[in-house]
Formats: sequence, structure tokens, C-alpha cells
Amino acid sequence: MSPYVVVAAVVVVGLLLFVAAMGARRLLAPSAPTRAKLTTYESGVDPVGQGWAQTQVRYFVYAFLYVIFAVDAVYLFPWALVVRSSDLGAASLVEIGVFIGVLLVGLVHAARRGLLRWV
Amino acid sequence: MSEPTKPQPANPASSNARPARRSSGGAVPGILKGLATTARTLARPTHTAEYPDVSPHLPPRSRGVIALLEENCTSCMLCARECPDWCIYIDSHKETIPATTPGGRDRQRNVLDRFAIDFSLCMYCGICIEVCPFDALHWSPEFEYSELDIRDLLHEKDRLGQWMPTVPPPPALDEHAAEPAEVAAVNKPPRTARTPTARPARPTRVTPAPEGEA
Amino acid sequence: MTGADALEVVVRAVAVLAAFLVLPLLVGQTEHKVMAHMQGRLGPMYAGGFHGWAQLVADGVKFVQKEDITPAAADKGVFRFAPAVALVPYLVAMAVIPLSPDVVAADAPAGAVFVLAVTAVGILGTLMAGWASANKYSLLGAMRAAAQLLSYELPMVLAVASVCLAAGTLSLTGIAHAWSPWWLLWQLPGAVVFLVSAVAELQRPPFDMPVADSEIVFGAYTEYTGLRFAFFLLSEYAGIVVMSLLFTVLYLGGWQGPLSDQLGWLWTVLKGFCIAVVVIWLRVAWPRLREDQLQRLAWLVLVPLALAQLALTGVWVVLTA
Amino acid sequence: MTGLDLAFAAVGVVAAASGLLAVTTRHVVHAALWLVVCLGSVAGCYLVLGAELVALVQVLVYVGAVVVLVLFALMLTRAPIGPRAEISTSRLHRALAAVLGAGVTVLLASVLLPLAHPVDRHETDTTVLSRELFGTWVWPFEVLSLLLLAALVAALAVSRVGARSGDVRDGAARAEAELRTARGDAS
Repeated sequence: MSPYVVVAAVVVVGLLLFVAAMGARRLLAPSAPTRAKLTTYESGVDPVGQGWAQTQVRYFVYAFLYVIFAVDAVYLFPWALVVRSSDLGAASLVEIGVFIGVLLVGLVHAARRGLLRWV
Repeated sequence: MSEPTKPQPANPASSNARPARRSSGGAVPGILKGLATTARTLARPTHTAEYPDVSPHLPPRSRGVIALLEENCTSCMLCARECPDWCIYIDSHKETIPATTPGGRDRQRNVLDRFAIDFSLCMYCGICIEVCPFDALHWSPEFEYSELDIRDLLHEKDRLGQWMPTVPPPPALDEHAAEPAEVAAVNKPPRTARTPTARPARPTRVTPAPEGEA
Repeated sequence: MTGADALEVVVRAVAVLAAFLVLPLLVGQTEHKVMAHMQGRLGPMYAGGFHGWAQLVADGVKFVQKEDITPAAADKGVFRFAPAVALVPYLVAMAVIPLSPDVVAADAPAGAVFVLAVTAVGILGTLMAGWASANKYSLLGAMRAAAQLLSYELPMVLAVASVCLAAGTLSLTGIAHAWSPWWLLWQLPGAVVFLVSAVAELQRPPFDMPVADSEIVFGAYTEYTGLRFAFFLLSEYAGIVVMSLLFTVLYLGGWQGPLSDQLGWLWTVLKGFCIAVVVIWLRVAWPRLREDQLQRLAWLVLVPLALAQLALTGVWVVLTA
Repeated sequence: MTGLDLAFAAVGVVAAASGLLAVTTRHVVHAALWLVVCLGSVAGCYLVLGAELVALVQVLVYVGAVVVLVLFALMLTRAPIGPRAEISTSRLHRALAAVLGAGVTVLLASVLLPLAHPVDRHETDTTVLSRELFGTWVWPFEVLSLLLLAALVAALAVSRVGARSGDVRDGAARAEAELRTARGDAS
């Protein structure tokens, strides 16, 4: 039996936990909504404008860097399985070294551009 | 990489935290110091007072509540008039005491009908206690008189009197303190014949007395 | 699948759920107490009698009875479902972490990658919560959280890859089997990187910029009340449990220790508990980092350090293989 | 019908349904979230078919990272919550898209369904996959790093404008531009 069957069961159990907890809340918690209670919280003053707003582009750079490097990093895991083999070990070390080295150029590039600095 | 933020030192928000870090002896010692301090506190006994279970140890002059010694009150209204937020209410009427000796004069005295302090207004400044010439008001360390309704914090004279037994005795005088003015006046050596040495000293000895009384 | 198999699956899943509901409470109570004593306080003393042991149970009961408010401006469906998305990944992650070779709910062949992948999904819960609240604080908090989680996920992935490399397997049980005390020195930089990234992933102080209560109230969770809010808190503490146990399995040899045949699971739990205490300790000892410091630490310190560790591990393994 | 068939059908149906919802929902962010469900269930498909590492990479990279990137992109736009006229397609376009989608589905189904048979599960050992990757397919693997580098540099070049000019100046520039268009409208 695959361990992933258990994983799937755990996902189901987790969702059941959420549903059951919400059921318990429905039974036990009061519900008395008022207009003021349902307004957006802005430290006590009436909300100004909409909650959805454009945000800084900066965050986008980090997300992009992560995507690139995550794609890079997932190849390290298969590498872990072959690095001890006599025929592929040393060769794969060089291969992965080149692979990461090329991407490191990108990180250095980003750092030199000043994109990793906040201010 | 061009530097658009040239006047950086003028802008404290954008300047790095580096100078501050240097003053604390570097990042790593600072980090370790934080860990060491918290670990040391963990090993030491705590400071928490478990209040409802263990009664707190109050300092001798703590201001808990104002107690009233009703016999001393002459309804002179000084306290009520000096109170910054007007939280003292006094009602009184005059009573005539017939003369005790035949042909003597009838005397009048104030009888206190009501003395109340609204502790929802009181700000515990203690001015009423300071101004009372007859020592009718006293600080009591009693502080557990909360109420569920704010209107119940208006306490009448019988309740104020109940706190009187909790008033601590006045602290003993410091043994090196100057004598109270009255005592000094009584103990003053009787006037003797004028001597040339005593003369310049007298004015300086007389002047402190009125200051002490004031 | 036969009936016996089905029963086994159910028993395993329920056991994971039980651990998920008990261990975070233990960590939470430890946090109450350790934090209090580190600040010269006593912490909760009344609920349950002895030193307030039932404080978190009482909190749970209280949370269930609180009114659940969905703001009028919110995107209702996403808002209501976000706590589940934040919570379930940690539950699933807990399923594959072995306490001992026998005490493991699902011994996945690629357990190390699995835990990383699953915890990465947890970001979505925060992001959904922050976006669906239609609140400016929440949106700011969600953006910060997502940026931080992404930035620290990378050094963590690299550090775990280094361990996998050292062990030559992706299975968590295999890694703990391959562990030897020499790893304590050899994998030390990776361990530090992992611990720092784990604390940052959990958004715990000093990396709690996304919820910085003095600036953006409570970040993505500002609009949440009652049980849904409690679910976010539970997911944070479940996260501490998952990360501490993962650290134990990866860097401290899991169940290895005296009498590991009988008491292996106890060793894992004890070591994990010590790591959890360290995580709590960091919260008490250090102030919050600024957003720019956070990102600089991740990209200019942790990533190069993790890559150096990776190079060290790779070269050493190839040389000694 | 085995349990594997059932599992595959289940995740497949979830993937298809969530994919459909992703393209038909009128909330941009909901579309991204349905995409998460879709990608996650595709990972489930991989898992059922025995490709463990591929499934986990799918979750780690796509669900964890790409979707966060998509959501970031949405948040950088104005992320409207309700149906909005300027981004909604017209009825005609929608009808055409539905016809086209249905046509492609029928075409694919008519080609693929005759080939369908019970799930053929190759339990792909991750070690075998690794050997292939670092032995046979090493050149594509190395070229991939160059591709990623090119993508990174290009993306940084694109996002550089916004990242370098600070918020204040950015906002000022935008306000200025708005002012200019307003004046242009008025004149």
C-alpha cells in the first residue's frame, strides 16, 4: 500500500476537522451582525477607499528570483540520489556546479543592479 | 549602479542600521547578549505578585481610599472647595447647644448630615487630606472597593468611616528632625537678663517658628 | 484495498490528527510558560488548576463561542476557506515525519521534498486571507508574508538538499538512518540556515514583519475573529511542531540515542521539543527585523551560505564515495 | 475498475473541473485560485501514475511558486473583485470561445479515447530518473540553466524601472500622467 494513500486520507481528515469545527462554531457561537461590526477595520475610523490597491513592484522581484531558483533547487534532489554512484558521481558534481554557477551569475547580477537592496 | 540617494546621511530612515550595530559591539555579540539576558531571567525567580491569592505588600504611604473620621469634621467645607474635580459632597446644619452655665451664652455648632466622596470622579490627588485643618480625612491603603456599576462608587460617610480602622498610624518622627513648633515654643528657655552674646542670636531663633506653624 | 487496509489507513490518519491537536497545544503552553519566565513573569496560573495547564484548552473553548465575523467588503468564500488552506498543509506535513522507523504515518520515499512542497502551499492560506479581507493592513501583511515566505523557502530548500546529498536519499527515515554525530559539525552551516529559515517561514519573531502588530495590526489576520482566527494560530504552532521535528530528523539524527530500539520516538519528540524551545527563545530574545533587513538576510547571507554548504557537502561526498 | 482507476478518475475530474472554473470565472483572483486547485490535482494525477518526484516538484514549483507569482502579478494590477466591463469579454467572444473549446475537446477525445485503457502504472523510481537526467539528458539540463539565467536577467530588466524609482516618485509620475490626460480630455 502506497504511503500516499495515508496522505490522501490525512487531507480528507484535515478538511473534515475544518468542517466539524465550523459546525461546532455554528452551534455554539452567537451571531448578531450589525452594520458597524461588518465594516472593514481601519483602526477605528471609517474605511477610506477600497481595500484592494496596487502594491510595490519590489515584492515581484523576490517572487521572480524565487521561481528561478526553485526550479534550480529541485534538480538538487535527484542529484542526491546519484552522487554516490561510481560512474556518475564526479561528473554530476561538475554538471551541477556549472548549472548552479550559471544561475549564480543571475543572483550576482541582481545584487549588482541593486535589486536586492530595499532602499 | 547609479546612486540616486546621495544625501543619505540626512535621511535617517534610509540609512543602514550599521552605525547602531557597531556601537553595541557587532551583530553576533548583540544576538548572543539577547539570548544570555533572557536565559538569565529564566533562571531567576519571577516578579509576579499573585494578587487575589496573595495580598500585595503595600508601601506605607500608598493611596488606596480616603477615610473619614467623622468626629473631627466641622463641616468647614474646605475640602469640598479645594477638591479639583468637585467630588466631595457635604451637607450640614447648625445646631444650638444651650448654655451649660446659667446666664451663659448659647453656642452653635455644625452637625454633619452628609459627607460623600464620588470615587468615580476622585483623582486621588490628596488635596482634601492636605487642607483639612482638623485631621478628619486620611489616606487608607484599602483599595479593593470596586463596584459593578459606576454609580455605586459614590460612598457616604458611614462607608468612609468604615475605612478608618485601616488607616495606618502616622509614621514616627525622625529622631533627627527639628522639634515641632509648639514643642519648641514650650521648651524655649525662659527669658533671662540680656547678655551681649545672646542678642544677635535671638532674631534668627525667632523667625523659624512662624515658618514651622505655617 | 481490503477492509483491514482501509482500517489501517483510517487509524493512521486519526493518529496524525490526534498528534496535530495535542503537540501544538504543548508547544503553545511551553511558549506561555517559557516566555513568561524569561520576562520575569509566571504566565497563566489558573485554568485547569496546576500552573494553568489547561489555558489553551480554555482558549479553544472561548474561541468556539466567539462570534464569527465576515466583513461586508470581503470576498466571502475565499475569506472563509483561507484558514483551512493555512492549516491542512501542516497536518499533511506531520503525516510524513517519522518519530522512529516504526512510528510514522506515511513513510514517503521522497519525504524531504514532500514536506517542503506541502509547507510551501501554506503560503496560499495567508495570501488568500490577506487578499479576501479587502483590508489595507491585510493586503500589506499578505504581500509581506508571501515575499518573506518565498525568500526563505529557497535557503531552506537548499539546506535540505544538502542533507539529502549527505545521506544519499530523499526519504526522511533514510536520512535519519544515515545520520552520524559527525554531521553536527559537517552540516552545521546548513542547520543554522534551516533553523533561521524555518523561524522566518513561521513568521515568528524576529521575522514577524508580516503580522507586525504595531504597524499593520495583525497583517493578513486582522479581520479574522473566533474560530477562524484560532485556526491561523493553530497553524502557526503546528508549524513550529513540524519544523522542530523536521530539524530533529534532518540534523539531530531523529530517534538515534540510547535505547533507540524501544524509546526511539521519545528521543525524536524530546529533541524536537528542545528545538521548539529554541524557537520560542528567539522570539523572546530578539527584536523584529525590518522588511529590507529581512530580504537582505535571505538573499545575501542565507542563500550564499546554503550554497556554500551544498558545495562542501557535494565535494566531500564525491571525494569520499 | 481498480482503486487506482478510481483515484485517477477522481483527480482527473477535479483537475478538469477546476481548470474549467479557472477560465470561466469572472474574478481574476478566483481564476488564479482555481488554477492552484487545477495544478494541485494534476500533481495528484502524476502521483497516481507513479511519478512521485514529478508530482512533488509540480507542487513545490507550480503551486508554491508560480501561483504566488501569478497572485503577485494580480495584486500589482488593480485586482478587481467583481465583474468589470473593461476586462470582461463580450457575449459573442464567449460563445465563440465555447464552441472552439468544445471542438478541441471533441477532437482530442475522439483521438485519445480509443487509445484509453486501464491506468498503466509505471512506478518510476526516482533514482532511475536521476540517472537519466545526469547521464543521458545532461545537455538539455545544462542548457536549462542558461534559459533560466536569460529569463532572470530579462525579468529584472523589465521590472527594473518600477523597482528603481521609489514609490513617491512613482506616484508623482502617475499623478502627473493622470493630470496630463485629464487636461488633454478637457482641451
